[in-house]
Amino acid sequence: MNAKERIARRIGREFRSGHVVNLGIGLPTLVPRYLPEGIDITLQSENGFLGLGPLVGEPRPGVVNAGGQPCGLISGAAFFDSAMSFALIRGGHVDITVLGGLQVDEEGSLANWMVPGKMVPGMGGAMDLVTGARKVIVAMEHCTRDGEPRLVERCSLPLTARARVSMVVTELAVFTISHGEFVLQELAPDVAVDELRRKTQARFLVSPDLRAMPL
Amino acid sequence: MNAKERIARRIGREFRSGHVVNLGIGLPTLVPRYLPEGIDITLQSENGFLGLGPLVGEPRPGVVNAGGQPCGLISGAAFFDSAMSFALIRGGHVDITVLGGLQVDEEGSLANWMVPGKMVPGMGGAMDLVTGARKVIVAMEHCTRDGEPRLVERCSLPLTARARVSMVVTELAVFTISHGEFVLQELAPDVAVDELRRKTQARFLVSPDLRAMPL
Amino acid sequence: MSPPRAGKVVERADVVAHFRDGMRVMFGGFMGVGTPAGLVDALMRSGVGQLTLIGNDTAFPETGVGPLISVGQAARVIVSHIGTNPVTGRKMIAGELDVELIPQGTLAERVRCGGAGLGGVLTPTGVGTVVEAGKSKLVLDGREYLLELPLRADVAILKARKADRAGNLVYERAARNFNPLMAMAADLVIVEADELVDTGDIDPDQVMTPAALVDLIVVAAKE
Amino acid sequence: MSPPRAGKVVERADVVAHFRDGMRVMFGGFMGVGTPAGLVDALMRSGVGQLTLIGNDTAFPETGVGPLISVGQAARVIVSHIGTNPVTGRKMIAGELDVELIPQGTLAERVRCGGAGLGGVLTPTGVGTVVEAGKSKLVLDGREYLLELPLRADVAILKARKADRAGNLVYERAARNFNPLMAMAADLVIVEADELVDTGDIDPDQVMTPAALVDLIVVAAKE
Repeated sequence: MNAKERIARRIGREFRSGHVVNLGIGLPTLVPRYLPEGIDITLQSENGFLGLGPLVGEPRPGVVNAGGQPCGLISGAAFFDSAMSFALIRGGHVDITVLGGLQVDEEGSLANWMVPGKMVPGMGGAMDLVTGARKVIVAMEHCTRDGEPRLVERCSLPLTARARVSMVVTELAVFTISHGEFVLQELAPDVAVDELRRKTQARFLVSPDLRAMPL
Repeated sequence: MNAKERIARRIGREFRSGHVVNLGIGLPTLVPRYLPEGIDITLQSENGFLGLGPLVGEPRPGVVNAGGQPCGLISGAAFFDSAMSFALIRGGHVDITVLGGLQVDEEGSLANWMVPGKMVPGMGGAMDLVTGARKVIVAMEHCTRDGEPRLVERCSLPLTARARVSMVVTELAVFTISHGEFVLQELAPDVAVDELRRKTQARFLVSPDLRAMPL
Repeated sequence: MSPPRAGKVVERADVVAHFRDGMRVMFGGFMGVGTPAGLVDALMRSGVGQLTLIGNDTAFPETGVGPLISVGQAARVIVSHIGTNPVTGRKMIAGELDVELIPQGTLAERVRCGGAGLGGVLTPTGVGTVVEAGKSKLVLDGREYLLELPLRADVAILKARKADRAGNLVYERAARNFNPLMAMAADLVIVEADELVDTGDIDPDQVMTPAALVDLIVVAAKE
Repeated sequence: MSPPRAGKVVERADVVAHFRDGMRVMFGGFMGVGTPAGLVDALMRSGVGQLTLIGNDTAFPETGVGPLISVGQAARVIVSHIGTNPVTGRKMIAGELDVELIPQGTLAERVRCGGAGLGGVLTPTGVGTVVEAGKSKLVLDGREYLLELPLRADVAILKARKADRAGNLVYERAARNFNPLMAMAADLVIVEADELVDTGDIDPDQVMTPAALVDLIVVAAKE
């Protein structure tokens, strides 16, 4: 099981039947593959619908995900305009959003939309999602390709939203954030706390109920 | 021809084909009966649709006007929610609104929604209509039943909106309002200017193009 | 989060357990058209009092939310119009009912803000009138606006023409009015539908309120 | 006011006369889905330049409004995303194109304000980020909000699945997105419809944009 699958599988355990969920592009879109048996969630797509599903058969006109790719619909899907789509997002009608991250800091602030001088794609719907979803889960590999930590004391990259992340899941560990502190909740079986501290620039507390991260 | 019919008939001449029009309760609802030949307007109803028409045949579920009475629909009608209904009204998508009045003053302010201690029905959609419609026409009898003037220097009753009325049509005369002044544009053939001044508390200019009010 | 889909359709008697004294109740409807008569009846049977009713108008003494006012279950109404219900006016004058009047378009925007996570909206409606009282006024581009704040409720009672079992709703003609806005703005959303259909039977383009917003569905009694 | 109904349906070539240098153009669509390709083509044929394009994103170099950017007709874009169109990024860096980035939900609300006669809206989105720059911040109930102002345009180009001759519109699936909002917020509204039907053929409950908002209708070329 690679890092991404490990992360996606762990995040799947956060969902309950009836949850309305918005998944960012990239790693988060893997999550539905690993939902536990019997869990029935509704995926929201910010381009204007509830009930996103996998593509089955031929693409149909206008049935595309927020990446512009053909997708499918579940029974009971509903379409609406962009104002309604973001009213749902900002208004707390999305229970969980799962997004990729570049940096998350001790305050729960997330940077994931631009790297000055390098990548300026625009924030799209990310700022609204992080600001408005009831629970914000960041799904990311623990370090960058160059080995730089992504859990940091204070984000150096431009923020997507301040103090809104409640959980970070990496291939090494699961953290919650509350009151300005990372709390280590789960550790992968193949990782020691000392190793995790070396790979984590942010300070973190270890939960008294520290558990093994299920793989 | 009674006073109300005279007023309604004159107001009908203000409409052009394509106009979107909202008519207040009472006298204004008479206007469509007197539209000149060939003029095709669309009536907006603030309870959520465009394309109000006269009731033809049996009442149908949900097809009611803003007074809650069964009505009809023209071909090409469209329904929407209350936010959209007032987005249309406030956003300048209604070309003309015709409303009854208790008082109109020199500034173009209208009072028509309450009489303290007597009548407190609530403003309903009136404040939005007077604030948002492109042209606000007040249709009212020139004086109250007790002979009190309704065109006044300054409204004594609580305002519906400030400085938004552009035309007042009574059974005696037609006034426009601009830059804080009433201007007499048309006078009914059976009325002298002196008589009109006695029945009008507000000051008014007489247009150099003063015409006879068509009956 | 809504309860699992299978559990949304309930008997009218089952909703009574959700009502409490002092609740803020949003109700769809305009002069009673689009107000769920069966849910108003359930509120009456529940016997809860001191309610704050939020909606367009108080209809007539015997229709819409009128009966709740007539029997004295409401302590307060937040509406745009009370003129068609003389009981509302009488109770207001007698000091038995608190009435807050809001311009209709402003009421719609305030409910929308409450459901859409917005902190408020600037409207020109009410500037220079009694509606200004106690409100912030901003001048933008030389025009004055009032800052109007969000409205939310504990429960919304809605009327739909049709619901599927998941909770997707379709309203009928002018009975739509405030219903879709209130579906966004209450902690608990209860719908009375004239017709219940299977999930998937409503074209996704024709859904007016998506299922995720709806908590409980009651099928209206046949007339 | 719209032109008389009979006159709304025109040939694609006829809309070119409405385009001018320096116009503000709102376009429906999300990654090109819901963008009227024929009206983008008409804008290209018109040869007008220095356009400000307002919409969700700049799609891809060959789709949506991408071609207008590729050939240099746009001086400015106001969008939430440019990441899928490398030409936008290159022109921005070269100083040939001004790019204003707006969070998508804020863009939707600003367009809505522009069409709904609202002076602005308070949103929590963007607080504590670069989006704050130059904006008023208000604190209500202990939470910070940004005051976001209305957006309007000279012309909106929309894509509908179906139009009737009066101008009532129905959009298809996720091609709806910004189209209904922009129909409210521009001085001139031009629609490209896949199918034209007689007035009265669309059920009044299923109309997504009412005819009164639409000025001109062009029927899309068959693929």
